[in-house]
Formats: sequence, structure tokens, C-alpha cells
Amino acid sequence: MAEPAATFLAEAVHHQWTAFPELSNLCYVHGRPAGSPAATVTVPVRPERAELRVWEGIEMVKVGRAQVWRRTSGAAAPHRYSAASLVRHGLTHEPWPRVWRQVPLRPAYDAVIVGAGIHGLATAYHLAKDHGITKVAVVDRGYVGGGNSGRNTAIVRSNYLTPEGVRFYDRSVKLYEALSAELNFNVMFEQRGHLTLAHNDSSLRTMVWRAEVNKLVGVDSSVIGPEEIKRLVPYLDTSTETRYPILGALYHPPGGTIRHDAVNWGYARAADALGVEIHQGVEVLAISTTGDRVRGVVTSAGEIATPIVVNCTAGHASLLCDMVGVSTPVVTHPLQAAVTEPVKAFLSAVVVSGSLHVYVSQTDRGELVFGASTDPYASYSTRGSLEFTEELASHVLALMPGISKIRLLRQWAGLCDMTPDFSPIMGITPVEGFLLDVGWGTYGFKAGPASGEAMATLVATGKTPELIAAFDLARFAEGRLVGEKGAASVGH
Amino acid sequence: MIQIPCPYCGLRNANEFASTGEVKPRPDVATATPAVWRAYLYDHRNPEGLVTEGWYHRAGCRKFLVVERHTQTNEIRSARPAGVAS
Amino acid sequence: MPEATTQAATTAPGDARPRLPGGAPLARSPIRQPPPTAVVGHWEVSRRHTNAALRLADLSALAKVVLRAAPESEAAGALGVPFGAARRVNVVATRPAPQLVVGSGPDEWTVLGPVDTQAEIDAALLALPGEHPRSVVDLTHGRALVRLTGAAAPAVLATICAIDLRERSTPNGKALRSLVAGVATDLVRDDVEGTCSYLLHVERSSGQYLYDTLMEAGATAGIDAAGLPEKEI
Amino acid sequence: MRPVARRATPTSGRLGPRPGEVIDRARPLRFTFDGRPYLAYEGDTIVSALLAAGESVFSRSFKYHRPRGVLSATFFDPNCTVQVGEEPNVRGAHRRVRNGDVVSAQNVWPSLRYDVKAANQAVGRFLSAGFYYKTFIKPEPLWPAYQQVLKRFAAGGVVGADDPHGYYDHRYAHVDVVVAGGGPAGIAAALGAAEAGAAVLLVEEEPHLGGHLRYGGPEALRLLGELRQELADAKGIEVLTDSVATGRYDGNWIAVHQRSVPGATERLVKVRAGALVVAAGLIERPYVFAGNDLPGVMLSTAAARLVNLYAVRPGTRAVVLSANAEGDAVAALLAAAGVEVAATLDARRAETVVAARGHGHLSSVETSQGRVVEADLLVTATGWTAPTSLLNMAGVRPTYDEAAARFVVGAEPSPGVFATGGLVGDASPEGLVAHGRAVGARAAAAAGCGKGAVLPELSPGPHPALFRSTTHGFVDYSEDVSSKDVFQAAAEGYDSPELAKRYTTATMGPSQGKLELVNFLGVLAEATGRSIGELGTTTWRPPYAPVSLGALAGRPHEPVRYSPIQPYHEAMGAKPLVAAQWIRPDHYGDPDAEVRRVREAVGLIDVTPLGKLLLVGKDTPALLNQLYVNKWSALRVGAVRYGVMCAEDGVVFDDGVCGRLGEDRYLMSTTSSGAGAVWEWVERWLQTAGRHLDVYVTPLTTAYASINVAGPASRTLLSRLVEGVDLAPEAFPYMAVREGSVAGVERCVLWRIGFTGELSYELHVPAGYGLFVWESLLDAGSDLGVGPFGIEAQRIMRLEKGHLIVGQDTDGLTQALGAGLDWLVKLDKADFVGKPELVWQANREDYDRLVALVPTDERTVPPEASQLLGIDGDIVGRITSSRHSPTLRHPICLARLAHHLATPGTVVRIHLPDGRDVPARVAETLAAYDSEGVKLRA
Repeated sequence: MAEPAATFLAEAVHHQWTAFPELSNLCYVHGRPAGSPAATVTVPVRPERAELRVWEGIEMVKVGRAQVWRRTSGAAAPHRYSAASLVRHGLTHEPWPRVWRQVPLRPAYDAVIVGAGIHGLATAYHLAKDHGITKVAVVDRGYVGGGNSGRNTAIVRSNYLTPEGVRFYDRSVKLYEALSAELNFNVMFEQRGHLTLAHNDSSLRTMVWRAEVNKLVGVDSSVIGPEEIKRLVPYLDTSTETRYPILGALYHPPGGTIRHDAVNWGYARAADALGVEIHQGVEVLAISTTGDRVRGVVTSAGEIATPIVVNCTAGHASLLCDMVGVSTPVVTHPLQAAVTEPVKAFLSAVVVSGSLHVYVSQTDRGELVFGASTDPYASYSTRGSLEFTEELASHVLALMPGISKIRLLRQWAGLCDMTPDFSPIMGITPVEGFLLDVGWGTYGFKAGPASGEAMATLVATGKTPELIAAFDLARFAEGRLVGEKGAASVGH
Repeated sequence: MIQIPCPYCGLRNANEFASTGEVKPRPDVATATPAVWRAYLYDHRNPEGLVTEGWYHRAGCRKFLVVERHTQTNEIRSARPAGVAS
Repeated sequence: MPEATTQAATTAPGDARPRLPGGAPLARSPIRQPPPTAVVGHWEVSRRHTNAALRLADLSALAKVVLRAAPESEAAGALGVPFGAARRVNVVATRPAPQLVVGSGPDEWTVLGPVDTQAEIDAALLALPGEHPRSVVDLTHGRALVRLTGAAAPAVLATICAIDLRERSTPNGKALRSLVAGVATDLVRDDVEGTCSYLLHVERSSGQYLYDTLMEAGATAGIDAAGLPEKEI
Repeated sequence: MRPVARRATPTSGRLGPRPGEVIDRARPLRFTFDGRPYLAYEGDTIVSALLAAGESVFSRSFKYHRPRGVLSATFFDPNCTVQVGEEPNVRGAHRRVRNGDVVSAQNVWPSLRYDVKAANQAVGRFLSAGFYYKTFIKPEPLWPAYQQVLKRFAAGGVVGADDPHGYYDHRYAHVDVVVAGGGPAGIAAALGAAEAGAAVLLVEEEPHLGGHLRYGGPEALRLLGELRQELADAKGIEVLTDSVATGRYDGNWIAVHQRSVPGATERLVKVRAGALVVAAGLIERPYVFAGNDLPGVMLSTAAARLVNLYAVRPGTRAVVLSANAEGDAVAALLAAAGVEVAATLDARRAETVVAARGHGHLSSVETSQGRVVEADLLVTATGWTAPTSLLNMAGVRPTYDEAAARFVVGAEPSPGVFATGGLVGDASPEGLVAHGRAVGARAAAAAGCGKGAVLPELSPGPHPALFRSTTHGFVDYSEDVSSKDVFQAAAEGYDSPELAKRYTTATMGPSQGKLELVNFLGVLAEATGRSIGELGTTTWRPPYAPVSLGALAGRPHEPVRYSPIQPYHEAMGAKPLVAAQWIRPDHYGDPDAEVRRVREAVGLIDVTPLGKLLLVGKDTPALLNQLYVNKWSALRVGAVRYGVMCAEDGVVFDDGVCGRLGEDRYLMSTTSSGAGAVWEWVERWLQTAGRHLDVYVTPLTTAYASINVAGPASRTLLSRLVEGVDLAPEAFPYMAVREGSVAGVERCVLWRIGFTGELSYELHVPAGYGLFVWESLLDAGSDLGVGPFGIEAQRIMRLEKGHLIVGQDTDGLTQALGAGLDWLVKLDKADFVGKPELVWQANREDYDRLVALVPTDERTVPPEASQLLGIDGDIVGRITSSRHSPTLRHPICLARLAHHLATPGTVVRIHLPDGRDVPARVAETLAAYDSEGVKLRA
């Protein structure tokens, strides 16, 4: 509450509301509620006095003479996150509850999920919520969201090439849109629009192809020209005399960015609240089987009996598969990313160039977040390379020549399990009870909610949902590769 | 940038080379079943450890090499011309 | 074949490009020739003079022939130049001066000779002793060749080439192939009268790019464009 | 919201000359800060000059917009970031003033003094860690509006879309030893390595070597003088100042960012080193207490720098909190410089600061003894942080030394990587020099120079563990994270360093934890009841210090390739087409007219980028049989054949022709885009499975200029220029190759083939003569109506003729039989690349086919990639190529179509991007023009 309240207040005092139509919408157009407030909280802070008044569906913060109004959805429940709870905690110094419990590992679970990233946590959440299966352990050798789920560039989109891909990722976008309310955790999904630039004929053709398939599946995408691109992203060099002229772009308005850590924490907190156990710092050492059936898991914290193991790891998927002798077409490549120092907001949309192997977005804090294609050779190293930052910078400056003085602050890497057809591997394996949700390449984060939902259904019902049927492991041996291959080497 | 010890050119920066992936024997075309052939096409050992892989010295001597590299440290154990027994 | 001669070319009205009398074929480098130009043999070349301490000359008109053969073959032995070295060898016996033989690959030699001598070099390489399979290909037209000369040459090259150019790693007579400004480039350290000098050659269509990039890299070191030196002809 | 009062009596000001000062009082400079003029001396930093002029506030903090002044007076000072002209986020305590600089404060609105966002301070208690995540949850439609407001809080400077791109340079370097850090240990390491014969690069972040010796006492300055003299006499040491080693990557590949270079804005030096010596020194740690961010509260090293380097008096009345000798020395220094030292608190005797108070500037200090001391300067000396970033990048994990209250590393923590100085331990300057010298010698030995040296003992001395006082204060200044936030994060379960870091954003700001990390860990340890050693630490990622995008990019090096005929294309104003690295003529103004010229008379197209490989050797047919799907054993000398290559998965990879020039000489052509890949493919086979084959391959792509002469008059035109070849149809039939001369140019290769469907010849002429032959052809054929045509006209004509383009009419999963190549694939060959997949494909029906489609509405040319729909609206295929045919005067398309619909006469629905559906009929043949092939055989 207080940050925006103060923000609104500060801006409001200075601009007397009128300069901010979006604020006046927030504050005045809905009118004032009738009757006296259900609750009033006064904050004695010098030199002013802040006061929160809460009505059903609306609340107001008053600091000095200024007021900020906002719609809410009813009264805040205990330990639900809301503006009111924030104020209450601020006033009373009442401690916040833990986001998830720390409990000892039990000897048996109905299912063990390996990997406490978005895939594992979303699978656990949906198992508990949709199917009532709560005797579930999510184990991770690191910490919640410490792998790719905390290392990706947090871009969400559904403008894929194949109908099966578009449908699947569209489901994910829909779940993301409702996720803050679903989890009672603000994941800060901002659908700022996503532009994939085309610098030559063939890539422009691919953009039309994607747009057409998207539209037929019901996803908002279209191909736009340089003028419209310049309007959306004024810092792009759209002149024709460049080495990489911008001929057009695939514009995908629902695409955007999200706070990846918040998604992980939100799922973890919600799954925990439903009874799922999250075990950080617990490494899977072996998977025990009887015949072709999973029997249990040997971990660094002891043995667990379970009929179901779901491999939700990224970067190490094939190593876990090796434990049960399941051969996969996965090759692990580092994917690097980088962030700059903050500058004032100038870039609203997410901009991607496949030909230049770069994508960029600007965070609310003003930092530019960059990514590129995966490293050119297989590796499990996340140390990163200088050549990545050199190429990144030269390609970004080819697109936006004005920003050469911005400084790169930090680079890092995640590990991507690449598959031959740029599509995941989901579903059953020759080992009964050993299920895969792996091979996400560079697309894993976008897929999290939908894959969690689908994998939970598979675990609970034993049936592979139609939405993920195309992504089965057997497709490689049977020669049924998914056509995402060739969509673009970079498509974040 | 890692360096590849090219048996012809000496230590050179990896960006002179192209990685061609894990070295795998080609099955006999006459007898290969779909499962065998597609394992050849798609499956990988993908170890976190030593891997035997191909590198092509594209901007150097233009020789195909077989390199043993550790996939975590990127340390290179050996490099020899392709088609020559180790 | 006669020695290449220099002749003045005529220029057609309204056309900056020279033509030879009688419409004889005129060969051109992939690199724009800094004026003044003249015709040497069949080639339009720059004859620009410069006293700059650091200079870049286009030598694309020189004959360039590539031999491929097994390193253990007799032909290779006859040349006597190992991979990674460049030496002047009298490949064409009838020539007054030896040619520069570059060990450009483990089973590859590039022979550079004066303008219009490719046929002679070609024949001489085919006539090398031995029965091993070999391939002799005239790449005179397939390569752009420049020479960068001056004490500052290593420092200028070090802005666009990752190779260790220090004396102990890349002494005079060293040949190698690496990336120069992102293009696969043959690099030969071939000093001129005690001054550090490099021959650089790339496939022809990248010639102008290489030339422009070197000129830009050398700008702060005072680089200047030179014409085809008389002694190379 | 209260403005920061401009103080009547400035707390700071310029002192008289100091022995080690780096300013040149004879060279005054002028600059402006927020529009007001100021004076500086050459050598002043922006901040030292402003302090000398009495200013004390340089920024507002990120979240609460609190006024901030000098903290560390180094590059990593979180409070001194300013905008200089077009450059955002300049480190004002590091950047030297240049005459005419226009400096302004960042993150203030509307001004530094009156910042309305400071209202946030009033409600700071609600802006606790993670407050974003707990609110704005509902209603969702309003989140974007909130977010727009949040964005106004972004803390950085400003960049403009059209800001000029500076001249950024790159350089490679090869040395035996890189020494990162030019303090006493680093200088000594460079000397030690050079004595052993090593080539050394010594990198120092500040403009002068010397580290803390520069702002130490007379003894320190004397030692520094000796070291400098020794350096001047040494051989083999290159010194880079105002430069920083920003990254250490695999293979001791070290990035050095030169921030000031003659002739360039900045430069990135990429160094391959035999050994790396990290001598980064120690960074002084702030102390956490209430009000620890008030202007006037600073580190002891900051005070020493200001007094001794810039002759700036940092305040008038000081309180000093000291836990070490360095702090004690600064107390004495201040007193000697005329600052009244009102109180000295000795942390070793449990004396401490409880709170600092003041509005906009420090006015009093509350001590643990209950005293309130009026002061405008509070100097803290509470311990050190070891900046181990470069070592972390090398995989080294520093250990936490409880007694020393800091992380430490050994002198040789990893092969090829060394450390010296404060990172390793504490010693007198002489002791640090001795250690550095020995480490330098050992590093040289590791790089192959000399025999090394015996390492003297160096270990950290004891130091009180001081992180937080009894009150809460800021842990991370640039992120406005307080110790209270860290406590709260731990209580909520974000209790590991990584989770707490992410949740609070501590250490994630512009200084990346250089000042904050250990305090953050100390507070988290306190909050969780664990020790710092148990907690572990977070990983420092590259770069060590931020690097501009310009410096990383360097000068643009984007290779471009030109045909020898490019001067003609340019002169004719051809529209350029960028095709990978090639710049090609798309058309010369009217592609339809170019088509008509070829169909009716004769045209020339420059096809130089077509890949061309010369294959020499008697086993060439065996190689071709292996790589192509069709048969090659019976190819006669003088004949040409079309071929298609597949990968091992049966997917079409490239196509082209191959002609037999002589007994053992073949010339293969590839697509333009596939030229490089096919060459490598051929080499790969010849070096692996085909090692026994007698074949040498040489790329001739640009050795020849390639000109296709197409049209009914092409033979007539060629007959005027070609010598040595009988052009009669019987003597030189379709799919034949000859060698001869063209326009007097010898050793040309002529193929009778073509992509356009007309009688045509493809000439490959020695590239240097390309322009000459092209112009000769135009001259010789003027009466025939000859003219150039571009890529677009060629695309139209090949589509009229039904020729596929690999990669456009096929995709990453199209196997040969799905590309209409059934007639070409010879499954009776024992082996060829991709054979098993094609055998299996031949036994299936269910793959998409390549068909020609004719839209029934002749006015509608469906855009390429339009989708084809089945009866129930599902996608059954797509248009891969589409043009209006100027020859046939109706649209023509190639499409990939589901097998059950791919029969001639079937009508399918084309779904256009504008939403309309138009019907189209599957044609009998792929070729719509001269499907019998009469013309090209003429």
C-alpha cells in the first residue's frame, strides 16, 4: 500500500491529479463509498499523519490533506497479502508468517517432485489444488527458484509456430494473467507487448507464418511495419541503410514480463498452504526401481518411498534420467543473460531480434535485461563468457545506437536442456512412475503454469492430457518431431 | 574464452572452431532399425564430466578434430584429428 | 610468358574506369584502387606513393596458386615448407626471383608470385615429383591479398586479431590462419627490409571489408594507402 | 518533502596544499552542477570539487528519496552517481572533472533540493522488503497503471535515442602475468614477475598507482615514491590506470576496461594471461545504525582520500568511530587538518554509535554512552570487505575468517590464479610489498618465467566483528534496504543469502555488494542465529565493475561481401538485398519488366554468391554418391546433373548441380546460403568416413564471377563473345558443361542450365574479369534487348517454373519425398546420407507434399505463409512461395499441403492475413510455365 500511496500522493500534490489520467481513474472516477469506513488505521508519522480507511471494495490512504483511493476486493483475510495487511504489519510490528514451512522429510509420499523451480512447484500446487493430492514432496538440492526459474529473463508469450505449441503456451499466458489473484502473491505480470524483429525476407515470412497460426488458434499476433515499430519503440533504428534493416516485426500484445522470483515464491507459498512439503537442500542421489517401476528415491537427507517421481529439473534433466536408464535427446547448453544499470524508462515493449540473437526489455526499476541464444557448445558451466557480452552489446547497439553509454552491471547463466525440435519432453517413460517434464530449452519459464497443470493431471489420472500429447518422449524414436524446429534460434 | 589445443595449429580461441557435438558411431545403414537409427540421430550421453566431441577448426586449419572436454570445467584432456585412432 | 608490363590505361568518356586498347580483358581487384591507377599485366592497380610509416597496399593482382597434397608426399617434400611457415622458394625455375611458398594448411600450400604468373606456377606445381594425389588450383581471382607494413602493424592488427603477434610467437616467416575482424584470414609475417610486415588474404568478396577495417584500425596510427609496390610486380 | 536547506556555513571546504594531493591548483576548470557554475582543479573528482565548494548532497536514494552525500569517495560510492552531459550513472566520486562538464543530479524530482518523492520517507515503515509482492494483487486491471507510476521511480540517468555512439576500441593482449590492482602489493607483484622475465600488465582502477599509500602518511608516500621509481626502471611492465579488470573467464581470458584512452571514448582490452594476480586490496565497510546514510556520515578511508588526495576538509566538527589503526590515524589526520574532533569512540572498547541525527545533513551523533554530540562529520572505521570478485569468477570460494571478521583467500587459490595484499592478510606496507613481490615471481613461474620465490607469511589480523549497532540502519544504500528488511525477510522464510538477497534486493544495485555484502551477511546471520561461515555467501558475477555497452561492443565489425559486379549494380541504382553477408541486387526498378525481358529476349543476372566447390580426385563419384540422394557414377565428362543433399534425418539440406569438367575434376554448385555449410559437409566426410577417398575440395565461390545469361536470345548473344566452345544445341545441349573463353577471358566455365525455365547459360568467369565480362555482354547484346535482372525477377521465374527453394518451400522437418523429389531419390543405392529415413518415408503416406496452387480469384496474390484450411477449419498446409506471374497474368503459389488433399484438382481454402478466405486449386504440375521443358532445351 504505502509505496504507491506515497507515490500517488507525491505525484498528486505536484500535479494536482490532472496530469495523470491513469491516477484520476484510480482515485476519483469511481466516486466515494457511502457510509463510514469498516476500519480506520491511523499512522502517527512525523511530520505528517497517515491514515488508512477501508470500506468493502475500496480503500483510501490519507497523508496530510492528500488522499489516495483505490478499489480492492473486499476485506483482507488474516495473512492474506493486501494493502491493508501491509499497513497493519507496518503499524503493529506483528511478524509476517513464513512463506513456506520447514519440516522434516517423511519416509513416504504419494509423489516426489524433483526440482523446486516453477515447473516442480506448479505441478505440486496443481496436484494439491486440482486433485487433492497433498502428500507430495518437492525436493531440490539448492533453494526455491535457484535454477533456471530464477535465472531466466522473465518473458512470457505464446506466439509460437505450431498450433500445438501456441495452444500450450496460450494456456500458460491465461494462467499467468490470473496468477496474482490465484496465489495471493503479486507476480507483477506486465503485458507490455512483444516484438520479434525481422531483418530479412525469410524471417519476415516466418513472422507472417507465426502470426497466421497464432490468429487461427485465437492468439493476438500480427505483423507490423517499420513505422508502427518506431512508434512502439522509438529508440530502435528503423532507417533502411543499416546492416540489419528492420523490415517488420511480429507484434504480440499479450506478451510481456513477469517477476520470476515472485512466481516461484507465490507457487511455493500456495502449495505449502495446501499441504505440499518443500525440501530445500535435499539432493536426489538415486532412484530405486523394482523391475520397470519406480519404488523410491534416495536423497542426501534419507530414503523416501514413492510410486511417482516427476523429473522437473532443468539443466540436469538427463542426469536424473540416467539414474533410471532412460535415454533422452537432451543436450545441455548454457544460456547467458545480463542486466544493466538502471536508466529512466524508455523501452516499454519486449524487443527480440532472432537474426541478431538478442532480446531486451526494461524492468520497472529501469534496468535493461538482455538475453541471447544458447552458448555454441554443450556445457554445465554457469561461469559465463566475455564473448557473450561483446556480441550482445554490439547487437543491441546495432538495434538501438543511442544507448552505448549504458553500463552492463551483471551477467549470469542458466543451463538449458535443448531438444532436437525445440520442444519439451513431457509425459511417461518406459519406467512406470518416472515422469518427465524436461527438455524446455529456453522456453521453460513461460510454460510453467500450463505444464504444472498438465503434469498434475497426468500424475493424478494416469492419462496424458491432450494439451501435451505432442510432446511425448516416444516421438523421437518414432520420427514425429514437433515443427517448432526452425521457428527461430532465439525466440524469447 | 576457452582455447582448443588444435593438434595442427596449437592453442587457439574457441571462436575459431565450430562444435559438432558428441562423436557417435554411424550405424550400419543396411541393418539399422528405426530405434537404432534415431538414437544415433537424437540421443546424447550429455554427461556432466568428460565428453568426446567433434570440433571443426573452421577459421584455422579446417580440420575436424575429436576432443575430450570436461563439460563442467571446460578443461580439455585431449585433441586429435578426426578419423585417427586415439 | 613475358614479364608483366605497366601501361597507361585509357579512360572512356563519362566512365571513371580504365579500359585497355582493343577491348582486351581487364582484371580488377575486389578492393577499390586509390588513385592514381595504371594497368599492370591484365590488372588495374593503384600506383599510389606514400611515405607513411604505416601503410596498406592491395596485392590482389599477384598470382596465387594452391596445392593440396599429403604432407608426406614427395611433392610436399620438394617444396620443403612446413605448415605454419612461409619461405621464398624457386618453384618456377625460369623465374629470376623465387616465389613465396606459404604452408597454409597441414596439407595445403599457397604459392604467391608476380602478376600474371599463375599459369607458370600452376604448371610447376603439377610437375612437382611424386605420384601422390594432388590438387592444384589457381586462386588468383579467388583471394583478396593485402600487405600491412610498419612498426605499428602488430599493434594495429592486435585491435582486430586475437593471435599473439609477439616476436616469440609470430616471428618473421610465420604463417597461420585465424579470424581477423570476424573473417577467416590467412596471415603471413613477411617483413620488408627489416620492417614488420604482414600479408593478409581472405576469400575475394570480403576483400573490401578487410581493407576498410584495416584502414580504420590503423587510423590513429597514421595509416596510409599505398599502391602495388614495384618489387611485388 | 522538506527541501534540503542550503547551509549558511558549508561544512566542507578546500584545505591548503597537501603533500600527496592529486589536484593541480594551477589548472582551474569550470563545470556546472544542476545548472549552477562551479570551479574545480585539474585532478578533482566531480564530488571533491563540489565538496570543496561546500556542497554535501549529490543524490536522492532509490526508494525513499533520502538526501545522500559522500560515503566511500570511490568508484563504488553508492551516493555519488550523477548524469554528465549525455552520460548517465557517472560515478561522481571517481570521474575527474573535465572543463565544461554539465553535471546534474539523478533520481530527483523536480530537483535535488526539493524532491517531492521524499514523501516516501514518511511512510517508509510500510515499504518493507517484498512489499510489491503483497499488494497490488487486486484488481488485476489496475496493475498496469500502478506499474506506470512505479516506473517513474527508476533510479538511473537518462539516455537519448539519438545520442552519438562514441568511438569505442578493442584490443587483444598476450602477457605472462596480469596484476589486477596497483596498490603496494600489486605494484610489487608486477615488479616480482617482471624480474623473473615475465611480460606484465598492471591494471589500476584509479588514475594513479599506489592504492592506500597515496592517502597515507609521509612514510607511505616515501614508499610509494620508491615503488614508482622501481616501476619506471623495470622492463616488461605495461601499466594501465583508470582501468579495471572486469572479468576473469575460462583460460585466464581477462577483460580490462580502460575508461580513458587517447583517441577513443573507452577501450576493452582482452588479455590472454599465463597467470592472474588479484591484488584488489580491501574495501572499507560501512556500519549499520540509525541515520547511517545522512550526508556527513562517511568511511574513514573516504575522509582520508578527501583530505590527502583532494585537500578537501570533509567537515568542521567530527565524531570518529574506530575499530582499527586506520581509523585512529584518520582521527589524527582530521585533527591535523583543522577539523575539530569532538569525540572518538573506540569500538574495541565496545563504544559505538547508536544513531546519527539531522535533517538533510548530520547534526548530532548519539553514542552508546548516552551522549549526544553535535557534529557535522561522523567517520566510521569498522572493518573491511575483501573484493574477491575476480577470484570467484575463477571458481575460488573464499572462506570466512571469524577472528578477522572478513572473507580471506590463500595466495595460490587455483592453478594460474594468485592473490596478494589485503585479500590474503594484513601487514605493514613493507610486508605487503614483500608478499606481492614473491607472489609475482611465483605467478611468473606458473607462466613459464623464472623459478618462483619463497612465499612470506601473510595472514589476516584480528578485528572486531562489527556489522550493526543496536539500531537499524541501511545495509544497502543504493537499494534503500535496511537491516530491518533483512530481519523481516529471514522471518518470512527467505533465510538463505540467495533468497534474502532476491527478496530484499540487497547487493543487487549498482555496486553489486562491494560495500554491502558482508554487512548483509552479518545482519542475516544475526537474524537467523547462524554464523556467516554457516550461511555461506552469494556468488559475485562478472563484471567486477560496470562496463559500458559501447566498450563491450567496440567498433562495429559486421563482415559484408560483394560480387565483382557490384560497381555496376550500384551505378544502376539497384535496390540492395541483404542476404546473410552478401549485398545483392534485388531489382533495378521494375522486376516485372525484367521478367518479360528474359522471357522475350535475354537478361543477365549476377549469381556470384552461388556456392561453387571444385572437387579433384578419382574418387569424386563415390563421394557424390554418398552425399547426394541420386546417382553419379555414370556422369560423363562435359555433363551436368542436378543433385539434392539430405542430412542424416532425411531432411533436405541443399541442392545444386555438379558437372564433370575433366577426368578427375568436378565443379559442384550449392545454394548461396548453403555454400559454407556444404563445403564443411564435404570436408567432414572426407576427413572422417571418407578418409580413404582420393578427393580434394577447394571452394571457388568467389574465385568466379557467376553470370546467368537467360532468355531465347542468350545463345545469339553468347555466340558473339564465346570462343572455343561450339554453342550449337547438339554440341552443347541442356545439362552440359564446357570450358572456353568469353569476351577474351580464358578459363571460363559455361553450364547450360537455368533456374528461369528459359534457354540459359551460367558463365563462371575468373572473378577479376567479372565486371569486364558483364559489361561486354551488355555491350554485345544491346541490339538484342539485353539488360540486367535481379533476385526478385529470378524468384518470379523460378516460381513460374515450379523450382523449389530449399529452406523456403521446405522447412526443418521436410524430408526429400515431401519436397517433390521422389523422382530423384535412388533408394537402390547401398548407402547415402539420410537413406534409412527416406526408405521409411517411402513406406508412409502421411507426410505433407509440395504442390503448386492456383488461386481461383486472379486478383488475389496470397501473401507467403498464408495458411491453408481444411473443411473443419483446421490447418492443412501453408503457402511457401507466392507471386503474381507477369507471364501468365495470374497468381501462382507453391504450398506445403496435407497428403490427402495433395491431388491435382482439389480445391483448398487459403486463409489470408487480412482474414478473408480464397479458394485455390491444386495444379497438375509444379511448373506453371513450359511444364514440358521445351524452352530450356531449345
